[in-house]
Amino acid sequence: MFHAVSKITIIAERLLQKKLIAQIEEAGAKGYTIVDGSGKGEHFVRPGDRATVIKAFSIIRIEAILADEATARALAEEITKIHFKDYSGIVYLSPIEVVRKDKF
Amino acid sequence: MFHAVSKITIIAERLLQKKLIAQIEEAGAKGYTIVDGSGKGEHFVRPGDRATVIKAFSIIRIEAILADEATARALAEEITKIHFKDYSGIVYLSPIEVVRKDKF
Amino acid sequence: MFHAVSKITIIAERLLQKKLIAQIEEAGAKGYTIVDGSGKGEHFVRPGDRATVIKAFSIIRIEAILADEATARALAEEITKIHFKDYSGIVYLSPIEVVRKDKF
Amino acid sequence: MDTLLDFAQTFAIQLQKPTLAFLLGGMAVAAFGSKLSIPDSVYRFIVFMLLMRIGLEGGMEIREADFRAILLPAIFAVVIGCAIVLIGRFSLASLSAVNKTDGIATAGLFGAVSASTLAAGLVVLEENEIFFEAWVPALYPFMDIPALVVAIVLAHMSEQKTNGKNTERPKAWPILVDSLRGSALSALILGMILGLITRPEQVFEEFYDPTFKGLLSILMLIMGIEAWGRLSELAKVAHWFAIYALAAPIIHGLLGFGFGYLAHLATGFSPGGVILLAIIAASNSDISGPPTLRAGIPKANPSAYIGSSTAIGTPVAIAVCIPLFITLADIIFA
Amino acid sequence: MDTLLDFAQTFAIQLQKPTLAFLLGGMAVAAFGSKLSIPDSVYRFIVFMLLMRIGLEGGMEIREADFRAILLPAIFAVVIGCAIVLIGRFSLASLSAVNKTDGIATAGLFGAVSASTLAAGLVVLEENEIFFEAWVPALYPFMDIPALVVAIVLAHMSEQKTNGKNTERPKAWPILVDSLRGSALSALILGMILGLITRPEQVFEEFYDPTFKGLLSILMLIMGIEAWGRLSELAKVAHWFAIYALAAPIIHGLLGFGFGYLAHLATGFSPGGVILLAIIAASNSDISGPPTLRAGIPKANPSAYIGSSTAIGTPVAIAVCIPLFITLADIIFA
Amino acid sequence: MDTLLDFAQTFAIQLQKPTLAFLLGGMAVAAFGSKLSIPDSVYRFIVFMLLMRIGLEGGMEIREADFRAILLPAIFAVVIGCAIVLIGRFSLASLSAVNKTDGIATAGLFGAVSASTLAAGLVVLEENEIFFEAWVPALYPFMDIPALVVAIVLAHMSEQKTNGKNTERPKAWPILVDSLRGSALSALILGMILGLITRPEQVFEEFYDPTFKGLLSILMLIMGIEAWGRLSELAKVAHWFAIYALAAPIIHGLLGFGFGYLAHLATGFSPGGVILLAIIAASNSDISGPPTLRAGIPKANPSAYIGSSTAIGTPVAIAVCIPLFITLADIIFA
Ligand SMILES: Nc1ncnc2c1ncn2[C@@H]1O[C@H](COP(=O)(O)O)[C@@H](O)[C@H]1O
Ligand SMILES: Nc1ncnc2c1ncn2[C@@H]1O[C@H](COP(=O)(O)O)[C@@H](O)[C@H]1O
Ligand SMILES: Nc1ncnc2c1ncn2[C@@H]1O[C@H](COP(=O)(O)O)[C@@H](O)[C@H]1O
Ligand code: NA
Ligand code: NA
Ligand code: NA
Repeated sequence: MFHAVSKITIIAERLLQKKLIAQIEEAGAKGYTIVDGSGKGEHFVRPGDRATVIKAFSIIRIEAILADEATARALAEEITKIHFKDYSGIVYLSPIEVVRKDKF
Repeated sequence: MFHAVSKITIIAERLLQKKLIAQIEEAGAKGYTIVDGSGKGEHFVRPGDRATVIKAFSIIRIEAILADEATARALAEEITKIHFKDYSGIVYLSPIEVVRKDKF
Repeated sequence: MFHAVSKITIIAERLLQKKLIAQIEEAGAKGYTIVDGSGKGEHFVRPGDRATVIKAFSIIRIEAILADEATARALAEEITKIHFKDYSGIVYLSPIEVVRKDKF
Repeated sequence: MDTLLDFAQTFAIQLQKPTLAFLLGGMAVAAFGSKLSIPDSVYRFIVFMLLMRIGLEGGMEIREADFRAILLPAIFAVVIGCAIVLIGRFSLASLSAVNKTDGIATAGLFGAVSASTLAAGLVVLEENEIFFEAWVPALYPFMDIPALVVAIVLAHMSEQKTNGKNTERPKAWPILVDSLRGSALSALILGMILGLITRPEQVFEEFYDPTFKGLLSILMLIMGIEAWGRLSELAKVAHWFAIYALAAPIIHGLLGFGFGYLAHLATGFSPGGVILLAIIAASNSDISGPPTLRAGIPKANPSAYIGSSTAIGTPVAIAVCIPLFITLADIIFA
Repeated sequence: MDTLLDFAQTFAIQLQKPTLAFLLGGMAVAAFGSKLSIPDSVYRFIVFMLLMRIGLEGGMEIREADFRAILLPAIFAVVIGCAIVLIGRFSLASLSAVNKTDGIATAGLFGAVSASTLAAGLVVLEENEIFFEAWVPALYPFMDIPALVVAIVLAHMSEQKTNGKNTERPKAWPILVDSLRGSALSALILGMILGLITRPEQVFEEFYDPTFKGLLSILMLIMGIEAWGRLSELAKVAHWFAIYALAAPIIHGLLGFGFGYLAHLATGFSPGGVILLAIIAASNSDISGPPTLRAGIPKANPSAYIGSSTAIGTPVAIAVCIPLFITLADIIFA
Repeated sequence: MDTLLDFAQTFAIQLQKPTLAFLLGGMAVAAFGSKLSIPDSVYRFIVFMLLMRIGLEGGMEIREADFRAILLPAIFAVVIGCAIVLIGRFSLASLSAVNKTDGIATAGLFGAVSASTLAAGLVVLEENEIFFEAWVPALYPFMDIPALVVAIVLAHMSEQKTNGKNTERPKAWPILVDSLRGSALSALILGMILGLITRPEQVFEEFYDPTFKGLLSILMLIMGIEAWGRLSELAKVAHWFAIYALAAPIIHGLLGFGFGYLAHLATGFSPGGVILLAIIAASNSDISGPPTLRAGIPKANPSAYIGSSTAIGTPVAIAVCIPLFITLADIIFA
């Protein structure tokens, strides 16, 4: 049996990691996964594994699965509003299916 | 021409990597991609790039594209049943589209 | 308010990074995110963090969000045609939703 | 009284030595909330360098060793490893407030051996110019592997009893092979073999040996940072784990000291060897043990055993046990 | 005229020294489009090693230091840090072509201190056998933190004025704590404390000291590669940033030299100390400053301040200022 | 017969030396299924350190070199590089069981040069106190780049013929630039330039030189682990690749030895130089060659050429060829 749930993905500066995680947990997510990355957007190019001199500017990609779609949407809007005027970053939602709905 | 196929994503302890890959290949996937990560779930926080002392506990994120949706669903259920009672981990399916269906 | 947009994900040899990014930017994407990975496909196994001796062969995973679905489809087909006959790699499209459409 | 003074003095001197100072420095830095961290790849490389160095030296000196002299301490190491797990099984793991499986896994980790504690012990002995047989570090696997095997078997038996189901019993052989394949033991044993059958003297003296203390100081810093970071983990499980983690290294170390003393009487095992055996017994595995236990006892909560070991067990083994056993040897072998 | 010749000669000699040569080599290699790069984890480890080494030495020698002698230079360091930011605020940041917030952030970075420039300065002084008080590197935080605090407060005030809105004023204390928690200052201060209260002499002499110059040469290579890579970044912002980045290190360095000279007259601060204070003043933060500014002045464009500092400021501080102030000291203290 | 005995003896001695011992140790460890691994960033840093060290020394000694003496060996290096690829084209690549493109790419890799084999050769020569001109390592690019260029051009010509289509012919210049931009050649050449025009003597003697052998021992371990890991890759392609990989290093090395001997007769090229030229010829590229070939001959299967080179070619070059050519030189120059 599969259940349709929402996945929120946040790509942002490492600097914001603590705050983003706090927001994700507050919204009720039971977990999250982070991978390191590099990238380019409006702001500036972020080198990857090369010695970066300024690590805090590198990009992280956080994904969190939320059982409730409305919560996910509210979280995405909140994060956009609070952080992404000043800091680099994007948020998006993906529809996914999971086996154990109660896990999320 | 695009074809709708299924992507299965597994987030689990590195410890399970070998077994998970064997299952993925047995299910008929022609490939998979792994990225390293860190995260938090029910069990415990897994630090990322910081010296972790216990590397085997860190998180990997495996994704595999399967041409056949039913196979993907069966694989997701099997992996959940076999591993995720005892070990940390989650599985989810995403709908995606690919160009070359015969490649998957 | 959420907007449905397209996400293109490319998994390919690091060797192709420069060319792929140029194509993505030319197609009009305003950004992209890269993470390092390892994997297996038709060609050969690519070790991850272990000393690989041949780094250029390792896998990268590029994702780029495009506001316009048709552009994303065209880009996916172009990349497949140009690169993935000779080089390793796959492309897929995912449907996602974003908050700020004008950002992409 | 004098003993206590002696210990206080030895302890004060050790505090000034880089080994302990960097360990405490790491804890302080983490407690202050500092972002200071050593990259994971550097950490793994340092562990390799230390174990290769210990292995090479052991291998080179083992060439002239009298194998009969090794036999008794090796048997004792096996006995100590098993005994520690059994003690844990019938103390910590039998408390009603403690999940039995978690308790057994923790006992397994405390029976197993820590490469970093061993390295720290070697440096402190050298600094104090205490002689020991160069093959003593080779006792590591003799205590480490049996402890892990016993813990996994005991955990399985206890689960059998609870569930009533009759699942396949874990076999010792695959656990042993898995342990030997771990990066820590592999490096140590490869070093020993290379030291034994090749002539690495020059590269040892020019590269592996001179960097030993420096790299150890960084490892101690990492262990300190990690210890502090894991304290919060430990807070999530029963207090008994913390109490066990405080007492166990000292008790296990005394057990090791006792057996070492027997070997001293029987075959002239050196006082330095006795201290080192006690340190090995006091230590708890931080690198290779956890993944083996995770695979072998999947139902055990890693927060319990890793928290106990990394946050408390290892700091106690390094900071308390090393000076303690040196003082003890001073008194007994005086 | 003679002075110019002197400088040209000192500069030519420095060019031949590894410090400068590796910096320029890194720039050349990057300009050629080479894929040569040093892994990020190695870079972070090297920075740790250098700062730990500087801290340990400072700590060990501070034991015998006369604390009254430190007081005046420390106060001067604070004054210089604040003054540099104010100068930037009323020069660069008040130009109409320059975004005021970007200008203030850049001034903050140039008021702050660079660990790599400091390390390079120490090695060059040593190579030239110029004596300096071992506690001079400890002036680092005294200049670094005030500069960052002042920049963040000024940026906030300027935004207040523009927006009319009355948002909460940034407090100095959290910025200070955040700075001290950064990996660079943490390593330096931990090193100093360990050097002061423990006995790390042996590990210092066997490990941290002998690798210092070699690791610095690699750091210089990295800084060179990075400088070239960031030039394109700088091209995206107003030319004034490039001009500021060229001139500021020299002007700030002279300011530092002036205050150092006052301390020399007042309390006998050594000529080497004066040079080092000038180098610290000339330097601009490359490791800890940027994240603090990013958090404190989010509206400022990192391309502006990181480009200015990494692509031009640091190469000028190392390649021009270090030989310049040595020549100047030669003349003044002759 | 005597020769064989000689070789057996040299080989036995080399086996005891860390270079070979760590290589075989790495293979053994991997064969045992051990999880021991050296982090990728450490590996890349070690390669940088070795090539920088080789480059610096070459550069420093080249200052006094007689450029006419270099000319002939350099020309010979170019000739050998091209000849090896042509030999491969008309042997391996013309077998019907072998995909022609894969065969040409493999020949290209065997014509190109391995930094690790070169470093191993240097250490073994030093250990045996065999003199060689310090500029010999500088022959590396002279053999490496032509081999890659010829392979890419030949592969293109062969594909042209098969497809009938007339696509653009690859140009030598971009391949050359791309090769020089690779991290290995960049480090070597940067080192040579720094050695030639600056004064890195101190940092060389205190840092780059003393760590050389130790870092090489770790690199050998990595190459051994990697060799074993790639064997399975090789099993997927025609057996001929394995046979070629076994024989080619020896044949190419003898070719190199022959040309070196000519240079010895013509311009007094030293016996050590002859051995080193033979080792360079015997070596097959493991770092910079593969990506260049991957980009230049995309239709070739990397499993074929990387498998051949890493799994068999490099171990044979290091373990068999180095002692073989030393023995040969002993006999010929006796
Ligand atoms: N269109 C996009 N597709 C994928 N990732 C993006 C996109 N735009 C921005 N990003 C990521 O988000 C980070 C910050 O973006 P920005 O705020 O635009 O500078 C970039 O470094 C990228 O990693
Ligand atoms: N809701 C979630 N969203 C994203 N990742 C999750 C979530 N829950 C768990 N994970 C990931 O799966 C790993 C194991 O989870 P767990 O089994 O809950 O400990 C965690 O470390 C996370 O990386
Ligand atoms: N079915 C698949 N699912 C996920 N990733 C794949 C799949 N097939 C290939 N890949 C990734 O794409 C890379 C190149 O694939 P290939 O071109 O098939 O060798 C592999 O190394 C994998 O990382
Ligand atoms: Na133990
Ligand atoms: Na400054
Ligand atoms: Na060759």
